[in-house]
Amino acid sequence: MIDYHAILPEIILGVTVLAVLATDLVTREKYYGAIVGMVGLFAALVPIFTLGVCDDLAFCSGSLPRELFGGSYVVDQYSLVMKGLFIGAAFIAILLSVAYLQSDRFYEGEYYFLLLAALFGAVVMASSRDFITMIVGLELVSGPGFLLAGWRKADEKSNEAALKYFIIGVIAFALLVMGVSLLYGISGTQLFADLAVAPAAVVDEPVFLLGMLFVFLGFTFKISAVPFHVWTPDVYEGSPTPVTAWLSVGSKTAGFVGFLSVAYLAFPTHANLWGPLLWILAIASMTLGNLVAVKQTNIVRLLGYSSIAQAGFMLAPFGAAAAAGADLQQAFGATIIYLLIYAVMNLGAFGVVIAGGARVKSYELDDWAGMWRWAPGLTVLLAMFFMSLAGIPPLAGWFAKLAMFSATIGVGSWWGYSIAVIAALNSVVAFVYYSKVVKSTVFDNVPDHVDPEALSRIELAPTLTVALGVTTILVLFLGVFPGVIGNLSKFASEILAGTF
Amino acid sequence: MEWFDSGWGLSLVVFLPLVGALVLAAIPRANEAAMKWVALVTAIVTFVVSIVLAMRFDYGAAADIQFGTNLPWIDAISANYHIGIDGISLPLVVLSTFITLLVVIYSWEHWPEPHNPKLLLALVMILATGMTGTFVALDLILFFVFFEIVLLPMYFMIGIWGDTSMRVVPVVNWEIELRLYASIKFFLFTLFGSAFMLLGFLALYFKSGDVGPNTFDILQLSELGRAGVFTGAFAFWVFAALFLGFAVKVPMWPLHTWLPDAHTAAPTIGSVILAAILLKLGTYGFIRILIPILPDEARRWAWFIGVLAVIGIIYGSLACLAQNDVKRLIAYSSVGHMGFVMLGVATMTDIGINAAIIGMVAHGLITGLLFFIAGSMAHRYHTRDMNRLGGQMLLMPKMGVLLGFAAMASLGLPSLAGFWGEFMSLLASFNPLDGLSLGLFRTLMVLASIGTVMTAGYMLWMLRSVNFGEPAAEWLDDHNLHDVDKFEWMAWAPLVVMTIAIGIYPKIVLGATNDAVVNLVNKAFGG
Amino acid sequence: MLASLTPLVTRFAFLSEESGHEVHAGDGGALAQWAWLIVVVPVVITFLIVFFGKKSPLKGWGMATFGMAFVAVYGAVLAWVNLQEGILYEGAIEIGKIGPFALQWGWVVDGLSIMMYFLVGVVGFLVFVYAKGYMKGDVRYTWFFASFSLFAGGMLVLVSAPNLIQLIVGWELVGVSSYLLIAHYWEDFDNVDAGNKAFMTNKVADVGLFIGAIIMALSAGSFQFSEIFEKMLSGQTSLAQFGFWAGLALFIGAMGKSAQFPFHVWLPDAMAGPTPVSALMHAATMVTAGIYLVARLFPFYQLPEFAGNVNAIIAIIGAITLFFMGLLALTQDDIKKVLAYSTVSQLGYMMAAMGVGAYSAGLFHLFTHAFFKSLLFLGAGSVIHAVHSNNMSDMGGLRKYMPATFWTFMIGTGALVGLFPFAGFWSKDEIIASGYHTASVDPTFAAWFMVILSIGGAFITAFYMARAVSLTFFGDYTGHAHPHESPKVMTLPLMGLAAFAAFAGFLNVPGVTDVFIRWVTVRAFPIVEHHAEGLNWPLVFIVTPIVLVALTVGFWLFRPKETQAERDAFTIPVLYPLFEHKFYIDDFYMDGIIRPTMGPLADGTLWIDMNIVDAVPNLAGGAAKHVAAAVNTVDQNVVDGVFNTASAGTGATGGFLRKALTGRVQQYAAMSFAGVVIIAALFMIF
Amino acid sequence: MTIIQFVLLGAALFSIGLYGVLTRKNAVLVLASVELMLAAVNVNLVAFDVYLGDASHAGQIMTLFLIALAAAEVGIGIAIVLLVFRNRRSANIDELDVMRY
Amino acid sequence: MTITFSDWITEIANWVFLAIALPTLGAAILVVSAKNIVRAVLALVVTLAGTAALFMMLGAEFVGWTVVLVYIGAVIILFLIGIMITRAPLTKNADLSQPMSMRAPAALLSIILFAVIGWAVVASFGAAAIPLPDEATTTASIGETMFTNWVIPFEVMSFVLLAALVGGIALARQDAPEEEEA
Repeated sequence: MIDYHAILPEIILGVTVLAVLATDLVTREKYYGAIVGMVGLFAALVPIFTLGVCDDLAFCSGSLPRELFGGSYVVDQYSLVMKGLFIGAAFIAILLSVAYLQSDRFYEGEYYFLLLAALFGAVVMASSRDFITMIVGLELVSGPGFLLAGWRKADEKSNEAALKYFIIGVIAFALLVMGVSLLYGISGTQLFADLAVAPAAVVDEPVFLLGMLFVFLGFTFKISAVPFHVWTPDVYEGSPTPVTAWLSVGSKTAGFVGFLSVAYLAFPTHANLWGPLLWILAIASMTLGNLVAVKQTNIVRLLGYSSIAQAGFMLAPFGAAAAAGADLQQAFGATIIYLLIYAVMNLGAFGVVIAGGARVKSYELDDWAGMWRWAPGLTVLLAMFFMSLAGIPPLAGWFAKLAMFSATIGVGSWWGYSIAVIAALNSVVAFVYYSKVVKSTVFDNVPDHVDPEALSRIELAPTLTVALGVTTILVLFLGVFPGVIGNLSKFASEILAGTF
Repeated sequence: MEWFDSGWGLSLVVFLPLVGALVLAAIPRANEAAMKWVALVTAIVTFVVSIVLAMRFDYGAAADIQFGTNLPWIDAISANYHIGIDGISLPLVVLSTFITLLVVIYSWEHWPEPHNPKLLLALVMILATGMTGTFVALDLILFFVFFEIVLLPMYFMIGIWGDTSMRVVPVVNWEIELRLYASIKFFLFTLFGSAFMLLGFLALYFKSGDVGPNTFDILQLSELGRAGVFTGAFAFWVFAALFLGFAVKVPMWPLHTWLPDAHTAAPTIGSVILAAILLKLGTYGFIRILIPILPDEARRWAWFIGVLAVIGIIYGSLACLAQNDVKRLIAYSSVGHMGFVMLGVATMTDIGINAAIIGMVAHGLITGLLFFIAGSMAHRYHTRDMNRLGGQMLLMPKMGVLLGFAAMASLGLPSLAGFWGEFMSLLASFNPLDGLSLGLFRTLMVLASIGTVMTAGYMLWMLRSVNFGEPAAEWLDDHNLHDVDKFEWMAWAPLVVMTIAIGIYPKIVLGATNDAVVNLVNKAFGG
Repeated sequence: MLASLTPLVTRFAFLSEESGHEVHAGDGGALAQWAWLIVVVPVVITFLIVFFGKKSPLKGWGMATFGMAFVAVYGAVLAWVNLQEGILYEGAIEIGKIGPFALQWGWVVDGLSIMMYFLVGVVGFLVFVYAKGYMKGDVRYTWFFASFSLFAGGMLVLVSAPNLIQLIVGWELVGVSSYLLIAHYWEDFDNVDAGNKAFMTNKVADVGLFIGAIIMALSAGSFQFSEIFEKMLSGQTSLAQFGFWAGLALFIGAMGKSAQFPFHVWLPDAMAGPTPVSALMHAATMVTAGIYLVARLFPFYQLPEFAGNVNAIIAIIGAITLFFMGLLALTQDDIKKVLAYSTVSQLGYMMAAMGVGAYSAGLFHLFTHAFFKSLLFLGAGSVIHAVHSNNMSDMGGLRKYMPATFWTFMIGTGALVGLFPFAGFWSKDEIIASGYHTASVDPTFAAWFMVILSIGGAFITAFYMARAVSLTFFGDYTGHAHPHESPKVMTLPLMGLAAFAAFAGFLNVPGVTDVFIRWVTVRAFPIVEHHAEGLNWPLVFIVTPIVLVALTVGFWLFRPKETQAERDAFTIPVLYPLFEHKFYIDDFYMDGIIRPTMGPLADGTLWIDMNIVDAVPNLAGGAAKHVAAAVNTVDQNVVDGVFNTASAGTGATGGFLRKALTGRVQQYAAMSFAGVVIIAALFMIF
Repeated sequence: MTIIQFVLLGAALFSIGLYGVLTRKNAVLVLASVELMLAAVNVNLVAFDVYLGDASHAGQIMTLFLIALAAAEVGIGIAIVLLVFRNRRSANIDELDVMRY
Repeated sequence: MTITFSDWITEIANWVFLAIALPTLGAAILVVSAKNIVRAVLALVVTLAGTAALFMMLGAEFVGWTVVLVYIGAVIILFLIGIMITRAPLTKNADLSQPMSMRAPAALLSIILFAVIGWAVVASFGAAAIPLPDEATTTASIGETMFTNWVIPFEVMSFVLLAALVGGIALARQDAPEEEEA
């Protein structure tokens, strides 16, 4: 008997995805798809919630974790939190998309369909506990991503972005499955739970190490970390901006879900092997992302490099804790905290960028100069989100940084201290380019070719307003009361409680 | 008043300005009068509440934490909303609310360009929250958050309303608007320091787990520090990290270079707040966090702090002597004055730390006044170049007298507030904490005393160039040059009065601080 | 907080048997308890003048003068009571605690302070009265009296100080008000510079005062003089260890205020201020603060086991000052500068007296000097008022025009040069006699040096005064204004001071009256001083003829001649240029210390700050930009770069290859896989 | 038969595929090369499945999924190539350099 | 269980293996190096057919046939359509590859990658023998495990295909001229 309660969110989402497609077929008002989609997202949140608090509910029975299909699909605290995050991110992404899609000739119904399909894939990833499910889920996240990146069909940049994204994506995917095949060959299993208890004789084999290496490196594509980060700026710049928002949050988080699941559920006992790898990748990503971002003049590209750097920050606790052989639960929790907060602030940042871009029709910082004059409210939000990304209290980002530092320092060895110091220096560098945006929009004068009068009359689309409102409130609220996030991450990391 | 004493009173002082900022944000752009009134009322109420705190404060138990509360805040890392004040923080809290009030009064009719009272006042209010919050926080994470909250408003203040003249950055030869250079420099320096500070905090947190539950609580960590939990290489590195964080903020030589630029570029009220309060966050950190938590390490580093402090004194004074820019001169003078404060801290004695606190308060009042005046002068003359000024006593006699007063106070004239901190620092460095090098500290004492001479030198030099002589022809028919106006009087007179009052009756500050400091030093260094 | 304002009143019954004088002292009763009014009244009046002076009928003069009159009367009453029964009283209020130290404001009522109250009050009152006439029509009339009142207040804070802190406060208040008064005519930068010079010189010396006070306070555990002495005498202090340094440092402070060599440079320049200022501050009160300090600490200085050889240093410095600075008066044309150097010289006498342990002699000279020197200054002021010039070359023959001024000036001159029976005779003679006494009892170099230079100093004093009087009052008038006698408001104070100058000496005629000695030795601590029991007749017969000879020579050399040029022609080849350049000391300070500090040193520091200290962050910023650019290039173009380099190496044209090599996606992919391979290889190897 | 002969064949195919991805100009051929890489993985998986005697046939099942995924990818890839071609009249990926900094 | 070289060389299956593997490899090389685009695609067919043959040899008949059906039946057609539509030059010496300066390092990279994987594989598995299956894997057994353990990916797979289909069409389709916009 299948535990239908456990997979109810997936069922609802699957139905929603199809419903959106169907809606597109029967209506002419294309944004109906968005409405149907959002309703479906809300509906999917309900079982996620009831699953989380099932024991406290009268009509509900069964406790987490709920294992399905021979342990290949598990609904536990961690997966619920991540699913909630995905759904929230998709929700905001849809809100960001509506006005954008209507501003030009886009295929709208298919757009929402693909976005929700990608979300579906991400949600499946969150629960997958074997490589087959994980890979299929991953592909459902990636495939629509490739397509959506090219959604500005007439725009060469968008075409190019789609092709670049696709090619890098598939070779990373090939590497990943190569790794999976090697792991399978040496251990004989696809299940994370079985891999976690693989005997030492297996673990010591070079093939095992190589397979693990390939799997991790394959995932770096999705999270845009070194070495598969190269696509990020071009794709961010070329894609339709709401898609970029989704890629930078939903898709990236899906990558991290893969990372987290593989690292902590499949290879927790081999942390000494993958720890140093991620330690190196973290440092390389944050340093490279931050340094290159300093030179960027396009705000979306800048966010692309910022995304690389942030991936480095998120990997830091992984690497440090694992390399040092410390308690992994805290690093796990820290990454979840970072992911949740990053999602909120990055979506907010993209919201502002979309709203601004809708007015100036450009993402070049020079054109955004003096935005303060023609859109003061938006500029305040922009400053807020970028400063949050930079980790300045009392905006939510500080807690993410704190959690990251805390997890690295808490490791208590040179693996942790050194990466914490490097991360600290990096966060200073990061401020340089985040503040560059603020400086340009707030301190600089409006360039001659921009007409502030005209721009100030353009209204903000209501959907954008809602998206910005939600993210703004969250960024402020979570900045002041980060305990909420802390508790969520604690809830999520309960699955590791007895592991070590 | 039970509710008042159990945390609410203090929370009011901290968060009322934030409420004010929110209200300000809701006021339509056109309604400037409402903005001013909201800001003024908020500032007054906050000040009054802080005065009520000061009046209800039990001076007999100044060493104890009062008006405090300890509520859970972030469970995940056991960071709490733990606030409270003792005799050390009380004067600084009152100073913050006081300066904020004066700044609001001053702004009433002195708006820097671009004209945007709403944002400016809101930023002032946010600053107020950050400043008072830092002084009341007893949890490292809370402290960190408040410590950082002040960065953004100040960054915007400098960046938006700052000096737009071009500055050629030496060495790398960039030409950049001063406000842009100064704002980012200010931020990066502080961020650089505070990033390491945060690492230090976290290290303490995890180390505290060795002997009990992990904690960020400053008081508990102080207990642990006294018990010798933090030692060896660990203590060394943590100290280094925290030192960096606080020293940048103070600022100590050679981390001070952001200060002249920030002060010069900032609008008047920004300079005032920066000088009067923000610099104190660093020294307060030394006293509240570094010394109690890492006493042995503090003792080990004392000579280093002392040497840097005295270098700061001499160096700041010499730099002042070469200045032609009034605001830069005052800014460099801050480096010197904070050097005295740090010299007091470096002695690690009750006298030295008392001296540091009264020095902080005095510097807040006096340098605040100086920056007010310098700002008003720059506003009238449209230049800060001392070579072009002169004869102010003829052009604006009252302004001249006030400038003279402030300069005298700044050079540490006895009977004015500035004297106590300077003199007591010197006093303390003759007999520093047991175990510190007497020879070194006595040498430092002599060098620092020479610093007082140079302080007098540049202050008199400034008075000579600005106040005295015959005014240059360009000013004679300048109708901008009206003397001190109503709002300036209202903002400055309290500073003058307090400078004299503390000078004559230092118990206003020492009455609160002494017991607390003696207790602190006794606990940290075992009597 | 307010509760702690209740006064902490302490009485001292501590009196030593060793004291050279039997001291019978009471506590002065209410009179002493309310003596704080002496200090507070002028300070409060300062503020009243600042705020209401301009609106008051007498424009502040009335209030200021009232204050001085109050001080004078109160001082006189105290002096009278002190003379009758002795007063020893110390009151204080606590103003804070700092660690173990209590900070207090207080007031000491004992012989020494009473003498100063009286002196400040009387001289101050007379000078204030005089100033009403002298300052008439001044642009900053009210401001002047505010500053003046502040000065008097500061001086009284100083002399009433029961502890080192209050002493420092008064000390600096005096300094700052003198700055204000010297630079009174600040439209002219010369005057401002004079004020700055005074302030800065004092500030330099204050380093000594600060350090001395710190050492003393920390060694003894208190700022209170009484406690310091008590602990010193009962041996419970580590002061012995640092005593010499404390004493020396404090003496350096005293040197600054009392214009001792080499800190004398400010005083002559300070003549830039209005003449009443010179009369009150640079003759009677402020400059005596250093003497007062040494006198106040006399119980300390007199004990070699604590103070070591500081006494000898004091004596030598005093002697150098009294002789060599007197020489400088010889070449001055400015009458006030003549008097200024004369003051420096006389202060040298007082300091030298203190050095040889002549406590009451030194103070006595301080007392008499206050009267006759302020008389001389006011007389000079009267002259200046008449001829609108400070220079004696613009004067001459004023005897006829200004009889009152002339005769009072002559009394002052008599007192200054030490002619019997004017006040100076008694006081100066006693200093020389005390020095001789010391030298004969304990023949040290310092004592003999002091005695010999003192006698030489007497000659010089007489010589330059003869010159000044001759040039000013005799011969023909050479100025351009129309000289006239000054108004009553100015001449009456002159006469009052002349009376004191003439008769004050009788307060202490050795062997006959010992009023003054009884007066100033009413101290809570034993004063073991060296002083002659009777008039030292041999010395009198040496000194007085010397003075008379000097006067005669002086008058003869500078007798009225045909032309001014002839009059000025008298020079001594080597010495005169030396004197005119003030021994090059000022030049040395200016070119050797101040200019290098403000010039190369300060500029250099600023340069270092901007180009070296700040270079680190700036370069870091610049480097970050370049590194960012470099990484950017590598990140985006690494394959291009590699192949361009390779193609350059193989001689292929870069442009062609570049065009052919823009397969960006594949470069990306290649980079990524290169990373994979490198990492994989690394992990396989390790 | 040994297992390594299959896995080495897989590795060779994978490397050859990679070479193709990195060097082919025509986008369709790049796709073809990607197919080689995926085929290599399939060889591995099936060989391992048999080698392990996996009762659940996870290797074969994953191969099936990969085949489907590869098909989907090719579909997506061809769509993107067509899109690019429509705008640029070329399917050569080495000409993609609009976004160069 | 390991086998020696002599065992290996005498086992007939290995000769079959070589007979399949070598052409497969050769075809693969042709895919990445052929100068004629159609030839390259047809080489891909050969390669894939080779893998399918290996699968059958290993008893994975279902998988083998799936490869044949899906790849050779469908995917290759897609490729060919792609080639046709993009009007790739069908001539022999078309400029299909990057120049040598790109190919050389790419080849190096590929060889190193092969070396790394190969080394690891050899080090781990040595000469472990693959037990020839007694009977082919039945479709039924595959179906059974798939639908007990991997229902979710199976369902998700359908979404992947659907998304590729819908998205691919939307993306590749020639946009209607302006009037469609109402």
